[in-house]
Amino acid sequence: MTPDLIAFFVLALIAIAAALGMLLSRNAVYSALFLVLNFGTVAVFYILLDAPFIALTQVSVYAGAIMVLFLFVIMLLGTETLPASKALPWQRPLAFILALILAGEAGYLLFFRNVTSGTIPQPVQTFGGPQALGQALFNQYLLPFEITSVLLLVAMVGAVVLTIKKKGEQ
Amino acid sequence: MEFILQPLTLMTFFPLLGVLVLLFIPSEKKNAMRWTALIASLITFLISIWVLTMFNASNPDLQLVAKYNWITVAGWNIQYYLGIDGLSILLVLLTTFLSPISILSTWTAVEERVKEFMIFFLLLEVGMTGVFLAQDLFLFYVFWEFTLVPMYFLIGIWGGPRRIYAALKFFLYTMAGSILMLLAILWLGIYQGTFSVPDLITKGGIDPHTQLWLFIAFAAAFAIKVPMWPLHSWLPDAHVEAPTAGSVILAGVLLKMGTYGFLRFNLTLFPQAAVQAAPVIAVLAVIGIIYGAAVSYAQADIKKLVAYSSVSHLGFVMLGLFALNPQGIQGGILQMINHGLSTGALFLLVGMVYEQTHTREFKVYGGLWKVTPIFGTIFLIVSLSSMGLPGLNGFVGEFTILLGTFGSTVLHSPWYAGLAALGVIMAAVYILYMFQKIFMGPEGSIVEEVKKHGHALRDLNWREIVTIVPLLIFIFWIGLYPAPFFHLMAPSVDKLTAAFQAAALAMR
Amino acid sequence: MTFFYLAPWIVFFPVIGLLVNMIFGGRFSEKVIGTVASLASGLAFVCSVLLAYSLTGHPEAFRWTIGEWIHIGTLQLDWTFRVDTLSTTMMLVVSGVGTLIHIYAIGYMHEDVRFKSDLKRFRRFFVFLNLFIAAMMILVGGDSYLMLFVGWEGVGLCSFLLIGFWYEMDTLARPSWANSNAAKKAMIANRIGDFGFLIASFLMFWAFHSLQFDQVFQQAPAIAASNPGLITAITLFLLLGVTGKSAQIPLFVWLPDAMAGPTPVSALIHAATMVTAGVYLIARSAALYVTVPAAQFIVAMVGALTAIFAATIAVGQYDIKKVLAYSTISQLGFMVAGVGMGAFAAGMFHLVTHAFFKALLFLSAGSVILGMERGHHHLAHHKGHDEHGDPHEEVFDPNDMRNMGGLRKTMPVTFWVYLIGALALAGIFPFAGFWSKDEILANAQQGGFTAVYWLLAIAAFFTAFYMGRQIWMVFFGEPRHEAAAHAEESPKVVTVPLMVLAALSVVGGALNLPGVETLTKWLEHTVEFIKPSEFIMSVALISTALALIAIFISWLLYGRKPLKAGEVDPLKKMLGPIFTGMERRWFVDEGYKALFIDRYVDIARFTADVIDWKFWHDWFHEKVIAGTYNWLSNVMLNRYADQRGIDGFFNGLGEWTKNAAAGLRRFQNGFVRSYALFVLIGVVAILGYLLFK
Amino acid sequence: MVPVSYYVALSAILFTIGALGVLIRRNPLIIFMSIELMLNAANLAMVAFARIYTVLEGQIFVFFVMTVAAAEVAVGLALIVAIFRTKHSINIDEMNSLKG
Repeated sequence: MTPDLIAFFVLALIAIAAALGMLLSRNAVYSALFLVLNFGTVAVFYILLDAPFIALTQVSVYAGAIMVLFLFVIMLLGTETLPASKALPWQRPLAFILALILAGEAGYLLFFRNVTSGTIPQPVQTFGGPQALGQALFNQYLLPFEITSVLLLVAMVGAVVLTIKKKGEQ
Repeated sequence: MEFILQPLTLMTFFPLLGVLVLLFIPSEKKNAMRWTALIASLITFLISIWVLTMFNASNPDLQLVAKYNWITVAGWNIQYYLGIDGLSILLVLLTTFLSPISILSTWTAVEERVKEFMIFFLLLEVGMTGVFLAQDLFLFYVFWEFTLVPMYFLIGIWGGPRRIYAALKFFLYTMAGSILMLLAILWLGIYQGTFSVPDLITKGGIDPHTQLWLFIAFAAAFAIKVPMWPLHSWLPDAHVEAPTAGSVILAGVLLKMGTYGFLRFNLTLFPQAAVQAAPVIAVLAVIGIIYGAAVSYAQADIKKLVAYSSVSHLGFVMLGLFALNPQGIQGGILQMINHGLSTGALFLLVGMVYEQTHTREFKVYGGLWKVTPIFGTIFLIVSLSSMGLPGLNGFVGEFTILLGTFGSTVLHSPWYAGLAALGVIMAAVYILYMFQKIFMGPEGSIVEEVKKHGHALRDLNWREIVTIVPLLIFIFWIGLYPAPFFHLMAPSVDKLTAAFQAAALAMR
Repeated sequence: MTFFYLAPWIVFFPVIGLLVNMIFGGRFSEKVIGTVASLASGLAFVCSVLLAYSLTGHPEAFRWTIGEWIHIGTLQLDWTFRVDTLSTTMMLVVSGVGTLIHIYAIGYMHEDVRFKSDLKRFRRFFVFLNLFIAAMMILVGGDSYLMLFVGWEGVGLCSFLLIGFWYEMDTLARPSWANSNAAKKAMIANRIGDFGFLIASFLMFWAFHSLQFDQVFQQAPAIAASNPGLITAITLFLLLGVTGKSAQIPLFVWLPDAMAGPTPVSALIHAATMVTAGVYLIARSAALYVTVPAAQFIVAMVGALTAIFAATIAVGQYDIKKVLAYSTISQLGFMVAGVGMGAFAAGMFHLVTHAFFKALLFLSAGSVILGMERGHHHLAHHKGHDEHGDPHEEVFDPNDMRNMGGLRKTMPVTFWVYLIGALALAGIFPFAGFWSKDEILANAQQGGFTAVYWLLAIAAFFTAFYMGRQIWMVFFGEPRHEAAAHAEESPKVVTVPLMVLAALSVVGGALNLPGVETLTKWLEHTVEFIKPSEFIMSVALISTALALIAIFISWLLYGRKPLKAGEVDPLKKMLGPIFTGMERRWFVDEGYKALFIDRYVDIARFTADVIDWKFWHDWFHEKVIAGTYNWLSNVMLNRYADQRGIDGFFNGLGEWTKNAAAGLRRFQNGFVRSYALFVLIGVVAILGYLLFK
Repeated sequence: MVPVSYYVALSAILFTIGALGVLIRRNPLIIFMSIELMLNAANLAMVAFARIYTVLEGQIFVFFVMTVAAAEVAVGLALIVAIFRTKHSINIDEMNSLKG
């Protein structure tokens, strides 16, 4: 057990625990906070995987912006908890069974098909740094990059249109 | 980028930009929509002026060509092929010119579903421009059918009380004719190996018998659209039920698609068949002239009168085209423009008064000249233009057509022109009848009727004057100095008639 | 020094005048509007004078092109003005008489009872008058048949507009369709003539390959030699045009109705200028007519028959303007007969003098009508206050000669000028009409047109008779209506033009005195076929004698024992039904209505309602096309083919689909979560398949 | 050095938890969070694969996924707010008007 591995397992446990916490919390605010924790740990994994730029983006965009937005909406609507429902009685057990099958399939794929065997070459120093990513984004992937900007604009307009209050409505 | 910057492509599809903008305008901002549509069509008009400046009038061939392969499956070679020449340039200009005017005329007339109206209208403009520019038969057919849809909705949604019936009738009649044309187009594509019109012309070599069948198939589509007697029975319904702007475009441009089709396809692709069929077409045209004029006179509804007068006027156009000599064809093309201007203006004016009175029955009108002097004077000028008074546009067209027909070596008889000239007298009868019943005589009951509803009958306002004055300018211009118009079309028409001389020689 | 460059200005000035009045007229007073219009016409007259002056030193035709018009292949038409002796003669008449009438109209329109100080109407009147001058100038100044035709139809339009000037009322200011009907009738009758003109121009173009005067005339002799029928056809179709515009048989019926227009219009358009356009056309086409004597004979006969036919009708009229209208038709018959016989100078001469004296007569008649109206108005004001609100309760026709009488005393100036005009018209020595009418008669006798000669001579007899009758009835005797007793003389602006015209009617004969023949020599430069006419004493004596006898008879009947109010016309007592025929215009209008107009309306109605709508639109479309389609789809297919085979199969398929859908429908429960569940099932299944395949 | 396959396994676990969240929770906000979790899991796998094959495209793709996720959250939350305004509830089980 290398310190590396120990750190990984600790962090992995925290991530899974946080995910389960999000899943099981009754209160949506707790869910959101658990999710922030999960995102944080995932960001650490990114650093370990030589993706520092993505890691920082993860923290600022997901853990920062998106989750704050979630919290805003939760507070705004004030419906942190929901009453129990009688609808779809077979939904829950079926979901658990399916989830188990899915996890099983994934495990089978990983550990019996051996998809990731072999030595992993050490990447160059700058791999995953902002400079390398920037080079790729602004040269090879310029058009998709520009399209994302349009996408964001459309999303923004869409959000405004959906939530705007028309004159005369209360 | 290169594709869209072709002048002709840009002109054809520019209204789509207006459609795009319209989609984003909230539906309660009606004025913004009207302005958007107006500006889009005005810019299209400016583009067409730009095209005109680039157009070389002394060149008889296609110009500013935009040509790309479109569908090249299974040995078919369908092209995106736009081009303009002397036969089409005036009609294109007419289309882009009438569109903003029609939009302006709907300013207060259309209050419901403004966005949809404007979108359909701009789509219609795309289709019409495309029809006049397409040089590939398949592309032409696509544009041709495409114009049906917006017009169907324009009549069917914003029309009068029997709009559904009229819209359906319009659609079905036109479709029925087009199907035969589609068959002929497919025949040409399969057996001649190309859909491109210039290629088909240079290739030639269809034997006269087949030519005649193909001619008839094309003629079926176009004759219904024109409409030639006796296929006109959809026209009064469509015109009476259509909203004003729809009538203007229907009379001004859509009917011209039929005559243009004869000119562009029937005459150029099947010259021998055209020579053979000319007497038959001419007889139908003459009957149409006289029949239309007689029937117009007996109408009790103003719009119906104008609608039937179109049958008469387009009879003149057809007669001129099938005189197959320069005078006849040039007169025919000019008369297409004239009819678009005069009858378009008449529909506009009728629409303007209808907007206030909500009736078009002659019997309630009378003496309006005193109440609305500007309206009366403009109506008079337009009526006279429609009647063919010398010095106004209608005369130049009618005279050259009749002159050409009279001396046509293909028709070879003065009787066609002689009988058609009776139409000139009959035009005076129904036009003067119309003018008299609306504007002269004692004040009609409608004046009091309108007063009862609060407002007195008003004269034209500034917007309406702005709508109609451009038409008046052209009415006078063509009447007094038609030379620029003839210059634009002369080389192409000469080229066309030279082909007929060859065809006539070949038949001997 | 020549002024030929002024040629287009004869049109431009009136156009500028009408534009000024149209655009700025709203701010002008009556006087200013009238002055602008008169000035425009006057400047055109000045131009015409300068053009005529230029021609004295340069008698060949001068052509001035201002722009291209229609150029297609061999068809080459331009906007070209032609200044030659014939066209300037017409220009002088049109603008000269026109200007006088403009001035007269300023006074007349103000006085008209129907006017009621409506400034817009006043302006509109002068705009139309200027438009007329412009169109008439195009007609006479054009260098091709087609440009002539532009003016030809243009004056027709002005005629329509001005006849229908009071479009909402009749001559007695009652609401009515009468005036607009008259206007429409005039235009349509003219259009029938124009049809002839158009056909003639087509024939001409394909024979000569040109419509330009010089080119046509040059080729005429050659073509007449090879194909005389063609030229005959051209000339006869032109004649149809002439009968429309110059109101000859058979298209004359519109002119009497045209009297519905204001009196200055009757004088200018329907007496002096527009209606003579036909005469001008024949004179202009002299080169064509002289090549085909048969056509010449027909033209002369049409003219002569019209002259006598209209003259007989004039005898039986009571409306002062109607008498003059039929007289105009009759005199136009003289001119047409004259130019038809090849006596172009004589025809044109009569045209000019007739313009003077007939304009004079009409304008004086207008003055009489105004006087009567003033009298009537005066009366209505003095007659008690109860009917003050409606002075027209009793229908009073100021045009009716039976209401007049004795006006000699109340309207002396009008009387004298009227008398001059009447004598000129009757052809009494030495007034203008004597010389010109005599020249036509002399030519008829000399040229061997005996029938024409006698017809015209008898027509001249009738002319003198009905003018005598009119003078006695209007100006002599006792007033037959109180309005006539209270009639007042017209103001200066009305009477001064009358005096000018009267002077011209007296001395107009000097234009072409026998032996001097100024006009003939002047026209010779243009019309090469003018025969030098001689003065034949016997003809002059016979016609003068006939005129004097006629006047004597009219004195016997109307002057010696003046008509009393309500008394029947003495001629009616003598002639009975013949007089009724004259009075009712020989029932020509009724005949035309029954034969042509009603038939056309019937045919149009029948075509529109029955053939087009009931049969073609409703029956054919609904029953045949739509009905057959429905029948095929419903009855045939549904009952036989469909229900057995295809239907069975498709019904089964339909049932199955329906049942399957009902089962599957349960999955569509609307809960997003369960949809997601199904998605996951799919994911698991696909993944499983990929793993274990 | 941690075997990269572990990361992939972790990603699979997180993804399953996310999927479960979508299926069993009725609060649309939590469903949304679960979706975000699934996206994150996918991102993690992608970064891991990028590390295995030392190609940058994996990370680039993650970058785009984040952008799309941001856009999706913006629109999605707006939709929830709009729905709440009209129905005064965000219970996902009450939104079954598309029932067949």
